[in-house]
Amino acid sequence: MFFGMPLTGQTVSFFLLALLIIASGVMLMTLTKVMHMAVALAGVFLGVAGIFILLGADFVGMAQILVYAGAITILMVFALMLTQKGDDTESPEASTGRSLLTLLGVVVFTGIMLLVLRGTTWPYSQSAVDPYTQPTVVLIAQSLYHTYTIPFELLSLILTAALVGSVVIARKED
Amino acid sequence: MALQPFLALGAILFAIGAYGALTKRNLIIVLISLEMMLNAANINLVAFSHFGKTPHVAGQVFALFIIALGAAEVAVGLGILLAFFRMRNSADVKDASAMKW
Amino acid sequence: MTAQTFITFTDVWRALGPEVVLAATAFIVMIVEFLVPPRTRHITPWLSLAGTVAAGVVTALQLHVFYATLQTASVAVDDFSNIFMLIILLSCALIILLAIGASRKAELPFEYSYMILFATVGALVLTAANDLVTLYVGLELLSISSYVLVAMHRGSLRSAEGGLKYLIIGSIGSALILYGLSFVYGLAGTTQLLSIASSLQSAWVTTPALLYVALVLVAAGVGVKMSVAPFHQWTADVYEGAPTPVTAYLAVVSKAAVLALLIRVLLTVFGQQTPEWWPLIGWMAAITMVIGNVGALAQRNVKRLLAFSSIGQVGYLLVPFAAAGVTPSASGVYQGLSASVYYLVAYALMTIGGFAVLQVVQAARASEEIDAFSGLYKRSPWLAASMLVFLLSLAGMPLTGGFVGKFLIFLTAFNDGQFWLGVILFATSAVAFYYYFAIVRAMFTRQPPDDQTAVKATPAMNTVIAVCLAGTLLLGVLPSPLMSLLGGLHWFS
Amino acid sequence: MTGLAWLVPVLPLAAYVLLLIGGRRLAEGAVTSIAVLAVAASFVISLAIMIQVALHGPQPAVTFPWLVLGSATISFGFEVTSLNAMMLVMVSFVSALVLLFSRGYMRGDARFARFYQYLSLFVFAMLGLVITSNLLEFYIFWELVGVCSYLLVGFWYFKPEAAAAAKKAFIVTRIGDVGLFVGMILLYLGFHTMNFDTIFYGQAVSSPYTMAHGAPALLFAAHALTGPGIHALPYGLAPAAFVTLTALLVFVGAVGKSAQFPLHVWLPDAMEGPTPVSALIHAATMVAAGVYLVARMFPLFQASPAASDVVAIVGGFTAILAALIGLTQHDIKRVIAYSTVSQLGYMMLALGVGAYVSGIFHLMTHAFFKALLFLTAGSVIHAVETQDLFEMGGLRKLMPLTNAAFLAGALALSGIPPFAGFWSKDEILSAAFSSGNYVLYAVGLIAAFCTAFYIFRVYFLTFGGEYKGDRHPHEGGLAMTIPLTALAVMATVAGFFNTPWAPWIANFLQDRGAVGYDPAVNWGLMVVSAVVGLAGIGLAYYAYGAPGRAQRMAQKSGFLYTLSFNKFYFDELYDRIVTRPIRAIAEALGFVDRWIIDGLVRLVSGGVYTGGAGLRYGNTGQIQTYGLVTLFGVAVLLIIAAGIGGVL
Repeated sequence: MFFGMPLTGQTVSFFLLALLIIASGVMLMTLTKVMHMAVALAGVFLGVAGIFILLGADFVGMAQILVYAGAITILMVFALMLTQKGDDTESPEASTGRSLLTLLGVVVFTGIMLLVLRGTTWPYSQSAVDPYTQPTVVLIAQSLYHTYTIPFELLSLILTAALVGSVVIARKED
Repeated sequence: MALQPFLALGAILFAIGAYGALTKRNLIIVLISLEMMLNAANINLVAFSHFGKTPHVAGQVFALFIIALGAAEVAVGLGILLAFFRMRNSADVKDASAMKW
Repeated sequence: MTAQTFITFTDVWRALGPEVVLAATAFIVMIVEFLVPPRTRHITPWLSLAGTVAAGVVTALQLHVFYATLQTASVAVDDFSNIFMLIILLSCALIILLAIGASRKAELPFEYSYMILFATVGALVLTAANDLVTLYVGLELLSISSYVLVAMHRGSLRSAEGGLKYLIIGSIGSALILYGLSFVYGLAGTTQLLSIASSLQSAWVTTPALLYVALVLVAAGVGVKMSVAPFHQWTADVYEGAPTPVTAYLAVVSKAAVLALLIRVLLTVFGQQTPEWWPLIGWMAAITMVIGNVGALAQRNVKRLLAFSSIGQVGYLLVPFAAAGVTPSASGVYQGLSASVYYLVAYALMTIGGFAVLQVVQAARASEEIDAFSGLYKRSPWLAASMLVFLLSLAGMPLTGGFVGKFLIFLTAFNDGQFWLGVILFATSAVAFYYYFAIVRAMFTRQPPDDQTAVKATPAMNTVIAVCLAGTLLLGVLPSPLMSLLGGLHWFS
Repeated sequence: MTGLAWLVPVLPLAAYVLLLIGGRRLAEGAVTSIAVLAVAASFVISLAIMIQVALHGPQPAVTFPWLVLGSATISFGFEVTSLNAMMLVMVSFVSALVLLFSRGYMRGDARFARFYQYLSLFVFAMLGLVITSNLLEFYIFWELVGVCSYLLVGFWYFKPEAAAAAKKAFIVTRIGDVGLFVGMILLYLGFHTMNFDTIFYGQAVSSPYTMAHGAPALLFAAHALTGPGIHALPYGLAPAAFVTLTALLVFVGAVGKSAQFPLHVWLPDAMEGPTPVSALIHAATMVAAGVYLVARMFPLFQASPAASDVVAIVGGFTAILAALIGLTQHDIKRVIAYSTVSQLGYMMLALGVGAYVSGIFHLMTHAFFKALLFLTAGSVIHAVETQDLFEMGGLRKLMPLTNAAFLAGALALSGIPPFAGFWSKDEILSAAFSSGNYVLYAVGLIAAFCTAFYIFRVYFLTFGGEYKGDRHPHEGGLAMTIPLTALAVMATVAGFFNTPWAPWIANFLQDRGAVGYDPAVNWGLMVVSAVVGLAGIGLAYYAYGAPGRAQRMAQKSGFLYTLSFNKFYFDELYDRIVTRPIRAIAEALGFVDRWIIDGLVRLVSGGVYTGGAGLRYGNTGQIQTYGLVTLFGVAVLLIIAAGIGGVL
């Protein structure tokens, strides 16, 4: 038993992944060198992808790796390097007073969330069996073209707007 | 495995993201922190999709939508950031304070 | 798995006619904008305007015609969404006309003519969404397009800074909403709002705390989006940085859409458990009214002043809703909705009108300070008189739409026993006179600057101002047409 | 004729529109003609209406639906009762004269047409307020009157004091409006209607009636407390508590508009406006609107003895307070302004003790003689170009007509028979006495004494002695003297409209039955009132009548010591026992009024403004600080949520 849970491969991998996510997240908050931050960033996103896969959402996990761990991380690293002025080190940090205040707020937030989560009794079947009858890709595809057609179409509008918008804003004066 | 650990992880990640968004001075890190908050919500969604009352793929689809939306948000964010950087020659949140009072 | 019923175009059209029209227009405008030579680009906003008007006509046609809530389309076509859509489309049309009238390409490049349509599609979806995913996607469509719109003034540091601030705080708001919605989804096991309402009934007994947490997270996120105190601080900065037509858009369309979202989500998802948490909304409304109106007192920049004033107005809009929930009854809620919507229409007209005058003055004097209005009465009596009416309406003077709206809200608050909200409303609008007077005094009693030439507005701008003026006065003098329209709506069924 | 009653307010409105469109291009004479003719026409129609009401009784309200709210309908319209028929005549009469007077007073002002434009709008609003049949409509006109007052008081906006006074007048009266508005909404929620007659009778009355119809107070009390039309009262209030609460809230509105304690602070400051404005809105019309409101809602107050007592006490206190403050003012207009506050207190006192007719009668006579006093003061100011009493003097010979007019007004104000003020003030005092409110009677009597003193102090300082200035004062033109003459005549004879042996106004107002409390004639009290007034005048004459007296006495006392001793001694004694304490009290009150009550107003507004500045500088421009505030907001909400949810 581990934290009241049976010590299975799933549990172990969850804790490893959680450790990875939290450690990378904390590192991201404290590191200052660009390359280190890039690694930490990838760590967070990959860890989340791992969690997805652990939860049986293999397609979402893959998408997470592709979009976040791949595209967005690279984009961010580029942006970091692009906006860097000369040296490799990061700009100075926020004032400690505000950081502490923020920390306080965040701790209160997390504390209450955890308390509430712990105090909640979950009425659901905590089945270990794989709940999905078909491969998730199939299920996702079906609901995308059935239940979620409208938001799916709307998403195309968002992507267009974002694409055109960022070009409009970022391009040089004409 | 139970549901709570995943939700707890989500809460912690959300908090880390919030902390980063509110304290980091580099605008890019702030953007990344915002994405981490979205990721935290995604963990919740996928966990509920797995452990939910009636396990259903809806949560995963929702998460997919969020991933796409996150990418769009990052694109716009970087676009505005670039415009800002070009004029102000800085990517520091502190420098985005021409308008106040 | 049973046979899938795929959604047909008829379904989509019946459910999303206005959105389809608007989105199609957006793409057409975008292509036209790409293809035509720069000299003829000025026609693109007119195309957008035509599309908005067409969408408005489509919406008006489906008023009172109730299509069963379309499960497959995950939207609800009811009069609640219709009336909000009409307000949004009307405001959007006026704002496009305002942007045309401003005719300062440097401040707002022609790309706005389709960005604003994208944003408006999102706003429309928000009012009708009946599914968490649709709802959130609609919200993001509105938000992301708005970020772009705010930052659109190329070469302006303030605009870029405003865009950045809006993006950061707006994303925090979105994340809060999403995080809250994820719990709603988890507890209900579905994303359909109506199914959620039924499946949450037991959850209120077993897991109330988590539901309250979810509610609070959603409310806080919505609070950020429509600048409810204490989540309002970004408002003045962003409004100041954005090009004036975009500011008007944020102040009117964004708020209307998010208000619709708030009302629908609260009523359908959390409506089971009203009395316990409803006072919270009342408190937020009260704080918002006070902070918005008091905060405006010390402002010298008219745009920031109007930003704070719009925060206060959001408080007013929330009052009937906050009051109606205390004694939940269908008729009470509908009465509250009528009051809110009436005030929203008046608010849209007077705010857009006010920003239109501001835009003209700003263009003439290259300043947004109150001093820029000095002697406006001498330089343009028409503009000064219109601005006077808009300000009096915002402050709630009789014979303007603002008064009737406030009166209805006041009545609702008292009717539902929330007299303290009514009293705060009245007291804060008394404070509001103070700062609106500053502008009025500048316009009528200060000497104009050396430059005595008349301030000229373009015909489009004059049209916007005239429409807003006529509407504001009409709502104040003859309230019965709109009231009987609202009284005849089948809000949710 | 009553069918044409809507014309009464509409004619000034038409004049406003005409002046708005063409005012700038018209000559001063044309502008004056338009405005004066319109209001004069209103006056003629009002007079015809009043005669018709006197002959055939009041007419039912003419209404049309304005706003449908669920099952209830708010309708707008107008009606003619004997009360508002009288008010129409009074308002249009005084307005026409003031408009005419302004022709001379405002001659050559750069914004002459604008002035007439505002005045016409004001007259429209005031007449509309009087004629309306509906509480909401009443409130709308009430606010419109306030806006016009803002415009008119601040007419010379380039004077900073005028701009400040205009703002202050507007904001302070708005504080009162909160009460009126809340009371109005409560009444609506209780009775599901805004129509006066429906509120008071439970249903629209189809037959001609007036508020003065068959003991309406009792009817209303029966209706409000037990009537079948009654709905569940808001907040589960008991009927009696509901009536008292709404009556008090309505009274708060009247307190603001009629400058009663403690919201009287705006009226003296409002004297920064042009003098005709003071004559019109701060004597005859706008400030009277509060009294009119209480009179219009009289059944409501009659149904609540507690609210009536409050009205009487506030009125009495205001009367004495303002009269005492008036004793020491140096500015001629401020004296008259405090006098107005004090006289309005009398009217409230009358309505509070139930003397409906006396209150309205005093409202009418006061309108005449106070407008007269303001206009003569305007004439004086116009002539000597100062408002300081101690820089005037000797105008009796230089401006004989103004002198006579002022004397008529002063005698009327002091309550000297047979001038108008005597009859109405005496009625109020005897009502207070015979209704058993002896304290209020005494207060009223002392205030009457002070009134006579301070107004004759003004008279002697202004018109007596020698002129101290270096200008050449002379009478204004015909436009100024005609109104003065007309008002002087009214101030002299208006009292005979309601003498004990010929109570025409009482009969007119109560032609369908008694309303309120009508005191019996008490000749003894009449004599007392007259004597007190004469005593006040005598004291004023003693103190200010002959300026060189003190020096002369000092000279004489050197060789006629014994002869002058007694007199001198008496002088000292008198000074110590009477004059100095009163003066000290008056100055202390003036100090309290100016610094403490006014200071409170300023403190509140300053506090709010500081809050605004604080909020402004709280916006640091740092988006992360905003985010931090948001985070704390979320945290607090979360704690609340967890608390309701039972986890914490």
